Amino acid sequence: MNISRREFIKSQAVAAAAAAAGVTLPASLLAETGAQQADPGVRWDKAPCRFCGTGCSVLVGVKDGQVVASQGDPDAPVNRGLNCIKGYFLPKILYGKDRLTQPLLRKRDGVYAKDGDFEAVTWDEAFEVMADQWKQAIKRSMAENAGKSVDEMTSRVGLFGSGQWTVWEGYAASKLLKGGMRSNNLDPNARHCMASAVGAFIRAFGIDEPMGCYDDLEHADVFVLWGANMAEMHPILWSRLTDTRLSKPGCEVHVLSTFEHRCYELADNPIIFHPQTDLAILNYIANHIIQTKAYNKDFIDKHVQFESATTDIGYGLRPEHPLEQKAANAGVGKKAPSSFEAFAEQVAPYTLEYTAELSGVPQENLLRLAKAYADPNKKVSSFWTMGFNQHTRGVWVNGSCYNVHLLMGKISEPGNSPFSLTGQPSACGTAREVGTFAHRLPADLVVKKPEHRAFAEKIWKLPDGTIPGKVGYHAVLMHRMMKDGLMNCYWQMCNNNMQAAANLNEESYPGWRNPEVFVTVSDPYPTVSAQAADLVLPTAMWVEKEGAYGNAERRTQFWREQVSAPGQSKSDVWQIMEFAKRFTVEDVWPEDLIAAMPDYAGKTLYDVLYTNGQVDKFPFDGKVVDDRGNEYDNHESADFGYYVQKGLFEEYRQFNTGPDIIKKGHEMADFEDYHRTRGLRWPVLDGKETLWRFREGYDPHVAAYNPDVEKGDVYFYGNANGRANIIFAPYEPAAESPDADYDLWLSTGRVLEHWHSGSMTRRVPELYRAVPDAVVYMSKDDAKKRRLRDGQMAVISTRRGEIKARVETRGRNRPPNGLVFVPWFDANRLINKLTLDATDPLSKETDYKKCACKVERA
Amino acid sequence: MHPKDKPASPKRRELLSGIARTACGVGLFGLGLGLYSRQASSLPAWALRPPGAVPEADFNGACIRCGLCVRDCPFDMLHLARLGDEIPTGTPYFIARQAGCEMCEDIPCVAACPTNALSHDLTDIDEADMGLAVVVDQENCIAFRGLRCEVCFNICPIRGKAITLSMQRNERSGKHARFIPVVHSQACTGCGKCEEACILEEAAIKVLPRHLAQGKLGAHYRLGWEQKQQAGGALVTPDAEHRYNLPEGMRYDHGGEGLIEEAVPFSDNPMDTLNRKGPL
Amino acid sequence: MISDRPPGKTATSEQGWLKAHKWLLLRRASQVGILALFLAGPVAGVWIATGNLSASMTLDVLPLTDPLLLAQSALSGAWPVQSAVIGAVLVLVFYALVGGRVFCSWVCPVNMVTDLADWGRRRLHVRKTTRLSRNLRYWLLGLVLLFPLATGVLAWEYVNPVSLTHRGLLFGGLAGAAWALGVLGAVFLYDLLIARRGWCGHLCPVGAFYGLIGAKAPVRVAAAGRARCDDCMDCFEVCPEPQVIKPALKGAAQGHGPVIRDINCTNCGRCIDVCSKDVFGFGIGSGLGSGSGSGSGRNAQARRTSAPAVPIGTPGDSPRPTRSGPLPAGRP
Amino acid sequence: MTTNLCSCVLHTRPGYGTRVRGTVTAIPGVEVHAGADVDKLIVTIEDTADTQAADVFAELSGVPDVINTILIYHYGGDDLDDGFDHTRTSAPDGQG
Repeated sequence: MNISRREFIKSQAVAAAAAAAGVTLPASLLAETGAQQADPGVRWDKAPCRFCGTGCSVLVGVKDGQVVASQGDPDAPVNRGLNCIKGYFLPKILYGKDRLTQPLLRKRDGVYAKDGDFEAVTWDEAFEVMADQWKQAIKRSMAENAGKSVDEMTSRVGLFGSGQWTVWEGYAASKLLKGGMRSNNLDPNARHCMASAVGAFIRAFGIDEPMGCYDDLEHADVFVLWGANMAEMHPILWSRLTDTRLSKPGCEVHVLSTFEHRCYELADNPIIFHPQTDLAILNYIANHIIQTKAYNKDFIDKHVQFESATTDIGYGLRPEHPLEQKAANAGVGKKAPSSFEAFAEQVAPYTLEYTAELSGVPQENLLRLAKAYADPNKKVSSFWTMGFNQHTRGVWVNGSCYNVHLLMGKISEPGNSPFSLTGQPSACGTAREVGTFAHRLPADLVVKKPEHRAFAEKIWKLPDGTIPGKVGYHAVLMHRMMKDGLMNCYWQMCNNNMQAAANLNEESYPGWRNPEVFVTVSDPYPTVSAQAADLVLPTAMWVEKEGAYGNAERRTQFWREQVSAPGQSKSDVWQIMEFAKRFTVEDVWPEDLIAAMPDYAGKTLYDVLYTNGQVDKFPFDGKVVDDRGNEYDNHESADFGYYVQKGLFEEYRQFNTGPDIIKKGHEMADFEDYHRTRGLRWPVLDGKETLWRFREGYDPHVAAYNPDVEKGDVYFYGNANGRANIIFAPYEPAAESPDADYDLWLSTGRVLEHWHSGSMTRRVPELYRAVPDAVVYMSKDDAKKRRLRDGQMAVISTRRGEIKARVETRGRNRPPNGLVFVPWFDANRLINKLTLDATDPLSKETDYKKCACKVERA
Repeated sequence: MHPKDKPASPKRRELLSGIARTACGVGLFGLGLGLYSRQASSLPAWALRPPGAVPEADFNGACIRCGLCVRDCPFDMLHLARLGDEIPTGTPYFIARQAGCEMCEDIPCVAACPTNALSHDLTDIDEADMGLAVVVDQENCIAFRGLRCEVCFNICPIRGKAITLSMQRNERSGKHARFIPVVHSQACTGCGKCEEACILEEAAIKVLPRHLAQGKLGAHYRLGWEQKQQAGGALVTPDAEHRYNLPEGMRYDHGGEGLIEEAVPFSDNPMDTLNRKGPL
Repeated sequence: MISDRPPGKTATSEQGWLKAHKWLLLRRASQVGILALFLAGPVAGVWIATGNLSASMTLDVLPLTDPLLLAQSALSGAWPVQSAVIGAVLVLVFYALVGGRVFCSWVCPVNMVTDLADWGRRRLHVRKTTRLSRNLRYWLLGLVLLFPLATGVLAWEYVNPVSLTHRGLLFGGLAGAAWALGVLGAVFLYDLLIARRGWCGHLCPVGAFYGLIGAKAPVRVAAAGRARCDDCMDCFEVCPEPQVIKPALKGAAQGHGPVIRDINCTNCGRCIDVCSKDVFGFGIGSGLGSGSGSGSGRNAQARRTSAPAVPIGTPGDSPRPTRSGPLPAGRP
Repeated sequence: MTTNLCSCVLHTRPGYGTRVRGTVTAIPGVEVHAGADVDKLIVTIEDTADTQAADVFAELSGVPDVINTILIYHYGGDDLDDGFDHTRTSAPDGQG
């Protein structure tokens, strides 16, 4: 929005005269004079927000190599210029006083020592020591794998990635680990966050990610929040939901949670249920729909098939744990074919009376909720986040919600949407889509299927059989393996697992500090994880690199490098690719594999994986130029000599876009298109975004798969038969419930002001002042019973550890009697010392919402 | 000098004049002290008294400047004014922006006060009146602009009563709501947590002494609807039933809705529809 | 004659330095100790006595309140709290027994400064002094009490160097300590350059108040050995209220007893220290009912002889302090 | 070539702000930006092909109902329409 020099001078002249005369200028003139005077010399460019999965766009103002200003992007469809309190402070996250600026290695007497103190080292030394450790571990793996089939291979090295990685960071990592190092031990922190949602998507629809989009927020008549505190966790989406509630006649909001939170301010039907009974409530709703014959028979006949989940599947704990021993089918995810009649019978026990009794919810509230779903004239959107996902039956409960929507046919159209929201800015775009899970390859392919591996090997130009077929260690298992000495090298990037992973005292910390294990942490700040690491690598963050995020509505958004990272900090993609230079194929591959592609002999993994004629295809001439002529640095491309991000993205596109791809439905646009737009929602076909998937008219794939489809009808093309699965799953109790010794439920979560583990937001002084410490939210009765008052220090303990926090009975969260809530952001109060590492046996996602604790006066 | 003329001896005279001089001096000193103390007794608007503080006019007499309230505050947010501060020296105060009152249920500062300068009649901290929060700047408060902040609401210890959120449509964005903080003077204790937490560079919500923060309705005027609610019914005889001349299909609501078109515009007789007057 | 020889030199040379400074040292220990008790909290986090000399709480059980301040507060219309009244009564009883102005010489931090100023006067041979009435303090005391009654404001507390200093040290951090030093400096310069013993001996209404409390205190200094007096004048030289000594020391002829009965004797014991002839000593006199030193008799007008004091710290005894270290009932 | 650009405040007779605005707007190179409602016009004057800003400024005090003119801001420099902006091809007036 430049104006000419004449206009600029004139506006200054006018402002001066107006000031002298004391005359108020019209708003339009004021804007012109004001804006130009306020930010002269500031270069503005767009970027998605660094925090949650909403994917707000911001404009970043750069001057003299510093981000000096920011604003909500008024042209972004998601947020229309708005931000939440975290987005308001985005520039400040780059400039915390304790940014790491050089690699730090634990040393004693000048050499690496596990029990040494951190000392500054060069990148060269850092990678030398690290590569040495990795080579030793890989050598052991190769010896162990000798003679094994590709489906039995294991590895002693692993990488723990992130839903905050950029798309290409995740892709480059996936390629290095799975294609280069032949290790499927790559898992993102999205395992703690979205894995249950992924599992349910795949089980029900055969393809990941929501069918709807944020426009459902304007089209729905009824909103149901299942274990999602949108008011704080997705602030801008909540303001959209609220606006619809305020402006649309008849709109109603149902809120379900195990404690009262900010969303209840808007709730027409507030429901507090006993932990874990959401499973029963959903089955009750299905039962109600069937009993009242409200179900959409036509839809069910045409688009749905029934299945039944294996039950009594345990809690994802170590196999020797009594709960696993007791479980009849620990970890079994098999589904049995079923029918509508069988399903009706299965949900029949979930009567209103039984469910109300079990869940502690008054019957009238349950009935009102069921009626809202069953009303054929009301469009219902269900939203959920960690309440569903961090659940020992997370896949089931996600699926049971789809069951309800599918019974009514309320899916894949504006306003009718079961919608799984994400916590991280790129949980979808990176963690899920580029294959950073232990079982996945890019674009929904999986390592278990030989044809998927072969497809990936073809694109990556690797010998047949390079990618191992055995699922790698997931996030929780990695810690167990490290503790047991079976995984020896661990690299954590772009997250803070020492603060995140449950049961720190018994699993994570002993694992990381096991003398047989070498832990590398790449982070911009000295997090708890960095403290527990052996090597800390300083990392470029957010707009210090060119990046791409994919938000919860399948919107992929790009940004350019705006400023340089401080000191010697390097982006994760640089670190991954540079580290690959340290390995020759001989270091990591057995001879027979090299023999399949003798050209690769003697080459480094960097040569094989990144200068393969695809990633290095696009030249880089020293700068990135936007359509307004502004110039930007790109440090990675400058260092490697080609346009790294574009090369990686375009190679990744071979997985999801093109005539011969295995799984259609993930198509993406050209690299450059994303730099020109405020994000595009995939699948992008012929340059057009897809708003609602699986419905003819909105989604071109439907007609491509099923040419006979009726106008406006659906086709679930993720599954071969075009049908979505209704999978019955019963209520099963939580892994650990309150008892005589530990008499309270402990639930954990987040607050509006802090995101991720607080590693960035707590370094913003204003946010820190607003919410400095985690407190324990509890009911007045529970506090009184324990002779606790507001503001007093209390000890919260479980069988695994204890922390101290101040008591809060008047705060934003109001737990019912018998439950306490502790937020998660406070590095001084590591709530993950307390939480149980029980996971959903199917998704392997930890249940951070339920374990037994007690609270006493400190 | 005519000593003999005077009845008093020179010694006595000296004594008397000495007393007079002393009285004069002390009087002047008293005057100075009085003037100084008046000036020194004024409390700036940014300094707030601890909970239970008696009105400022009485406080400067009642408080003996012992600092026990300061010492007994578990959160160390009270200060004792120093010589040279703008606050009456030695008296306790806090600055909301630096650290607000945590509103302990047992009110230790009041319990510590030896003189009722912090009135021991205050037993419920929610009844404290340290000031009144006011959203002083609606232009810069980002909640008014539609950003999702609400820190003041979130931190308010009198949750949902002292500060509520008024949800309004954001006409500019067209699809978002604004969550606007509204302070309620009956419930606000002036603890200052909102001002402390406000994330702006200068707080947009500030706690002010009540006399600065509040307007006052003319003594003669009552808000009719509130009086009616309090009284549980109309103060005078309720309105008699009204009847109106209306065309068919129209209704008139006396209570406020005014003219209402009936939901069913069709008569059973098609001729009625065909011959209906008025615009289509 | 007096000016050329520092007072107490003879006592020092004849009886040793320690003995010639015994009471001085004990007093300083008491003053510093009490201050340390209060400072231990804010400085070291050891909370023994909280609050300040205006009102304090020791070990969470012992309330002590300045009766003068409480009186001012009450006169302004504030109703004191029970604990404060108990604290004030404790203070009143204590000083009524040990001598009101014991507060001045054993507790008040300003005393150290005014003593220093007096020492400076002697060292620098500052002889000039403004003549003030020693009764001025009673006028001021009246004024101090009148203010809250008339205006509802504790006006005195805006300028009271005693509490300003103490508060500054305890509550002000470094800046407060600097202010305290400033206030003390002003008092110091006033005493040094303008009026000898100007503050404590003439003006301070706090001292005046405590003097009145202890009018009939049994603990007294007595010139029991006045017969031995060699007229060296050292006691007069060091005494902050020298007018109190004369009747007891030299008044035998007029029928005065040897006990110093003047209400303004601060029981500092400095006369005992500096006397090489062991004329003075502490004693418990039957001051009650003697009628001397009451109300009007401020200026050493002990008219009646009373029973000789029982010496408790008589010369020759090993130093046996009446209190060890900081006063346990340490008037805050 | 040098270009001049001035801004000034025109005080008009009470109530004549709007009328004067009409009069002076007609003068080439003169723009009125605000202030008609309070009888204090915020005016900019630019050189045109035929007139110099200074002359126009002098002329303004002669306009009927103008009480006073005060010069507030003057810019005199080169190339007002060059080198600042790459995206806009035409300046609002082609008279630079």
